[in-house]
Order: sequence, then structure tokens, then C-alpha cells
Amino acid sequence: MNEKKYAALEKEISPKTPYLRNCIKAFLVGGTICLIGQFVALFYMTYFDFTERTSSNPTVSTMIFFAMLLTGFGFYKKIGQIGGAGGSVPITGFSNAVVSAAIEHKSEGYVLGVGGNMFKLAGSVILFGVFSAFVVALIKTILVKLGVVSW
Amino acid sequence: MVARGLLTFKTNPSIASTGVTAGPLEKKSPFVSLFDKMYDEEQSGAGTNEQGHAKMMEDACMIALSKVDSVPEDADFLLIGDLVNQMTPSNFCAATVGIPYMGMFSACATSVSTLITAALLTDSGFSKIAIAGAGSQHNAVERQFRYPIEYGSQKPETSQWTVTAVGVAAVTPNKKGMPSIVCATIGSVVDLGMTDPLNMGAAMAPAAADTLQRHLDGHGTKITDYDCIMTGDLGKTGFELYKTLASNNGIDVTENFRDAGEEFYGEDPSFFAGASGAGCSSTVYFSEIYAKMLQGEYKRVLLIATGALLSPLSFQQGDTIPCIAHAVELTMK
Amino acid sequence: MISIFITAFVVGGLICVVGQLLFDVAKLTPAHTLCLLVVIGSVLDGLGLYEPLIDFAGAGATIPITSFGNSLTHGAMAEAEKHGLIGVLTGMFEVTSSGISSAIIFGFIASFLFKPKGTI
Amino acid sequence: MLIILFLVSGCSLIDNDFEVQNYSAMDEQEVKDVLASDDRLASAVVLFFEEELIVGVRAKTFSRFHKTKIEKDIKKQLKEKYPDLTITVSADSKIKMETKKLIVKEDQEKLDIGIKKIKSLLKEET
Repeated sequence: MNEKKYAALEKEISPKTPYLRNCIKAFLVGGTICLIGQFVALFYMTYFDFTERTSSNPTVSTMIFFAMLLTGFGFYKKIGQIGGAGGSVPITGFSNAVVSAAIEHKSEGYVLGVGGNMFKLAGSVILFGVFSAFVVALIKTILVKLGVVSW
Repeated sequence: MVARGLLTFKTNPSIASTGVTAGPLEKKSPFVSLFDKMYDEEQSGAGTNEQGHAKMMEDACMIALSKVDSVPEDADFLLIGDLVNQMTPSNFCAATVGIPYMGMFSACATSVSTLITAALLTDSGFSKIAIAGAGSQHNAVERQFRYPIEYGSQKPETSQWTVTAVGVAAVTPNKKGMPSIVCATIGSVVDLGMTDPLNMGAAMAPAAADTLQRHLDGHGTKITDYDCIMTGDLGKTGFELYKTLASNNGIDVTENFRDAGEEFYGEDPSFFAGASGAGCSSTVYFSEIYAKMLQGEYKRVLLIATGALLSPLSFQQGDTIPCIAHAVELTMK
Repeated sequence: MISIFITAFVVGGLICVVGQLLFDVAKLTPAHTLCLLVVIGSVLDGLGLYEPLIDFAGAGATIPITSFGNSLTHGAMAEAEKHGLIGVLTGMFEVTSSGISSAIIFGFIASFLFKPKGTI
Repeated sequence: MLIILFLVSGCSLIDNDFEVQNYSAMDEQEVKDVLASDDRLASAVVLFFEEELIVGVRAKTFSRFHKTKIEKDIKKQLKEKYPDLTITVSADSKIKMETKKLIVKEDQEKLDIGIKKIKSLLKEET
């Protein structure tokens, strides 16, 4: 039995990934989280002085807060199991990554444990977000300077 | 006779008693009535996962010893292992019980590798009571190998649930009416290029099939000689693959093939492909199989514990998952 | 008024479907998927396409992690417009800070309040 | 202050969803024409007050992609028609909401405060 033959056998016998079902669940769960986000945004627009644009910041913070509670009470991993990407792609998934790492490493103390591991999972998102923003903004700035495009 | 990892014991050391402890979720196991002690809380009342893990191990050792009317001072060796970094729970357990100790690691195959070593020490006359066993704790293992417990990642159907359980056995020189260790096969590492840590059963199946083949050839036995051939923690997917590989090798796959991982949580789909972890094979071997042998239902069994020898580092660096399987043969006379 | 809720649901859901396909078909880990989506969000903003998407879908575009890349880029570009190249560095967190700071604050608070449960 | 209270209930003049409140002496027909001719709009509220003209519009669902362009277009057209007024056009629903509030309140004393607030809301970026 060589590696290739075994890989083929493994593919045949392992349960197939239910692509369509996973996508539908991701769509429904992710869509619902965004829908809740929209209600939160509407709340901020109606009762506070936020416009459609500026309401996104408090909305994001509120959703992060909700996800903190869900993670702490042990519900978010269920959402993640059902929704897959529907649970991890929204900002609530980012919050789940931060909060779950923070409470997990509490046993090692607040400085080395919580502080050192909080961004264990989410740190890469910040890194790639910041670096790609840097590159994109740099390219755009140069292109503007060269007169190829305008702001 | 010793040749290429094949061992035959002259004095047939016995398993005089066993001790099995398990966490709260393991109450769902069909074998629960055979477990000696259950905890209502994952950390068994200790402050951290690792301390709870160590406490569970201590309790299992004490239970096994008390069943042979002994105290830790009577025991000659403690051979135990787990999956946490540097096996700290085993180390702390050994510190508490104070038995001369060797930590052993063969991932989830530790249950059998410790049993073989204990049998060797007993066979050579160095040991009157040797405690052998292995354990795992879900939260401690998951956080080390995968994600934080509360992280919402989607597990595929092939993934397995690390059990919170410890199983140990007290190995003594041959005693009448007790299951005894006849022969064993030390596995060689098999790596067929599997890389998915959420499908460990598939990675381990070839190792199990390889060791099964070597044991049958090396000791000149047939499948029909055994009342039960039980693998450790292949899970539903791995077990299917292992049976396919075995029948490809010309082995007649019968009803006597069982897998501890597949059976551990019954048919509950929330555990996906079944159980895994060093505690899975050891608890089932030292409760279900041991009890069936004492009752006389099983006269001769072959236990093949499988282990995936990966680390979080090796997986992240893109290495494949090397796997091992050790086999031990028990008889009841 | 109703239509913004429908578009939020549909667009947010579709972004998650893209993530799910990256999980299942491309076999990426969650961390790789999220990083890729953030980069995509950032590039879309560079092309000037993400803001219209927010106008269209509201929370459907601001809640998925892609908006994180978008707002980082947006902040960097807004500052670059005012202060030139150096603004690329200084403006980065001007817009996004709320997401990161609330994640840090709530994450730390959570570590006081909760401990991992480990149940199914 | 000379005020011509001209409450247009909307339905009689343009479309059901176009609402105009005029606290100034300006002719409002022009604004109605501009808004009515733009088929990307679903509804609008218009407020004239002294030198100010505030237009809050709601774009149709798929036109929301071009919100900024719609704002610019309408502002440009209105600027031609009313060169003397300070014109504020926004497709943000908050602006429309606030403008509508000012209209419903009919409290002219506080109008300039309200208008200032709307403008400051728009100034905030992000």
C-alpha cells in the first residue's frame, strides 16, 4: 500500500464533506448574524446621533460584546459547529477567537496567560489586515502621485 | 522468543486488577457501569485541567492498588503516560503516589506500550506489582493540539472527541483465574502521508493493520483464535479503513473486530466519529474487555492500541502524521 | 426600510458562504480563511468597491471580517490623502480601532467572568 | 420672519413618497422636478429653511451601490436651480430621518439647531 493508493482509499471511505449543506448553513447563520447587526445599527441610528456610516463602529462593538457573552456561556462553539464559516467570518467570530483564547489561558495568570495568548488566533487577522491595508494604501498613494488615479 | 519487536512471555504475567476513572461527559458511555469512579466536573475539583488530570490518574492508581489489597508502598513500578506536553499530569501523579516511575509516551497507544513494559518487568522477575496505564483529559488535550475549548470551529464528521478518562492495570506475576499477558508485538511507525489532524482515524488505520498482520504472522495465530480483536481509537472512519486494509491483506474480517473509539460514546452523533485519546483504549480495555474476560465470555483477546505521533508543531510545519500501533495478547485460563 | 435588512442578510450570508467554500473546498484552516478575507476586503476598498457594498448592504458588509480590512485601508487612505505617504502609517487604526479595542476590552473582561466549559 | 407655511401632503403633487416642507420664499417646484426625474430614488424629504436646503433621499435597493454618485448628481442639479442656497443632499437614512423629524415637529424656533446637527452628523466620516 503506497501513499497514493491509500489517499484514494481514504477519500472513498471517509464521509464526504456535505458542501451544499455546509454552505446553506453558513449562509443562514452568517446572514442571521448580519441581520441582527443591522437591527443593532438601526437602534443606534434611531436613538443616538449616528448615521448609516458612523453607526458601524458602535454596531461592531455591540456585536463583539454579544459574542463575548455567548462564548463565555459556552454557546458560541455550538454556533460555530452548525454555521461553520457563518460563525467565524462575522466580527463575532473574531470576538469568539479573542475571548475563547483569553478565558482558556486564564489558568496561566493574567499577564502571561491572558495577555500573552489573547491574540493567539486573532492576531494573524490583525497582522494581515494591517499589512494589506498598508500595501493597498501605499500603492494607491503612489498611483495618485503619478496621476494615474484620483482619490 | 524475541524477534523484530515480537515478544512472548514465559511466565504469563497477570492483570490482577484495574482502576478506571472518567469525567462527566463519559457518563454517556455504554461502558459507564464498569468504570470505578466518575467525576461531576471536568477538572475533578482541582484548580486546572492538568491538576484535575493528575488527580484522576492518582485515583485510578489507588483504586487498582486497593483492589489487590495493596498500598503504593507495595508497588514496584509505575508506568503511565498521557498526551499533555512533557506528560506533566503523569509526573505529578507519580510525585503524589510515590511509586518508582517511568513516564511512557506512545500517544494513544500508551495503554498497551505500558502494559507490555510492565509484563516484561514482571516476566524478568523484577516486579511484583507494576501499575501500567494511560489517560487523557479533553480540555487539556484539545487546547494543546487544536483550539481553545470555547472556540467555535466546525469539526468534520471524521473528527474524534478526546475522552476524559484514565485506565490503569496492576500487573503481577501469574495468578490463576486472572487474565494474563501471553505475547505482544511492538509496532513500527507507519506513515502513509495523512496530514489532517481532524481525521486521525484514517492516519492510524494503516499502523493498526500493519501490527495486526505482524502479530498474526509472527506468533503464528489466526483471526479465529481470538474471541475479540480490539483496536484502540480508530473511530468510525478509521475503523472502516482498517477493516478494508485488513481484508485487502487477506484477513477475514469478522464480527470479532471491535474498536474502542467507535464504541466509547455509543451512537451519539455529537461526538462525530467517536472517541480518541490515550484514555480511550485504556479505559475500555481495563473495564469492558477485562470484565468480559473475568466472566469467561472472552478467552483470548488481541488488543491493538493505536497512536498518532503528531505534535502541534509538526502539524503546523506541514509534516505528515506518523502513527504507531502496539499489540498485546491476553488469555484467560 | 425593509430592503436594507434583506440585503444585509443576503450579502452577509454570501460572504460567509465564500468563507465556507474556503474551508471545505480549498481546505484552509479558519485562521487562513479569515486572513484571506481580510486581505480581500482591503483590496476591494483599494479599488473603491467596498464602500458601495456597505451602502448597499449595511451590516451585511460591515459585520463580516472583510470590513476589518476595508476600514484599515480606508483609514490609511484617508490620512494618506491629507498627509501624503506618512499618513499611510498614521491613519491605519483611525477607523478600525473600535473593533480591536472592544475585542481587547471585552476579551479581558471575559477572562475575569468566565472559564472554559468543555461541554458539548 | 416671513414664513409661508406650505404644507404639502405630497400625494397631490409629485409622488407618494416625496415630501417637501418649505419655510422659505423659494420656489419648490424645481426641487420636485429634479427629484421626480431621477428614477433611482424611492423617496425623499425636502426642507427649505432660510438659506438652507436639505434633501434627504432614499435610493432604490440596487441604486444604493451608487449612493455617493446620486448625492453628487442631485446636489449638482439643485445647485444650478438654487445658486443662492446652501444645499445639503444625503442618501443616508439617518439624515432623512432627522429631516423628517424637523418637518413633523413644525417648531421653527429650533430649526436652525436641527439643521446644524444634521450637518455635523454628515461631517463625521467613517
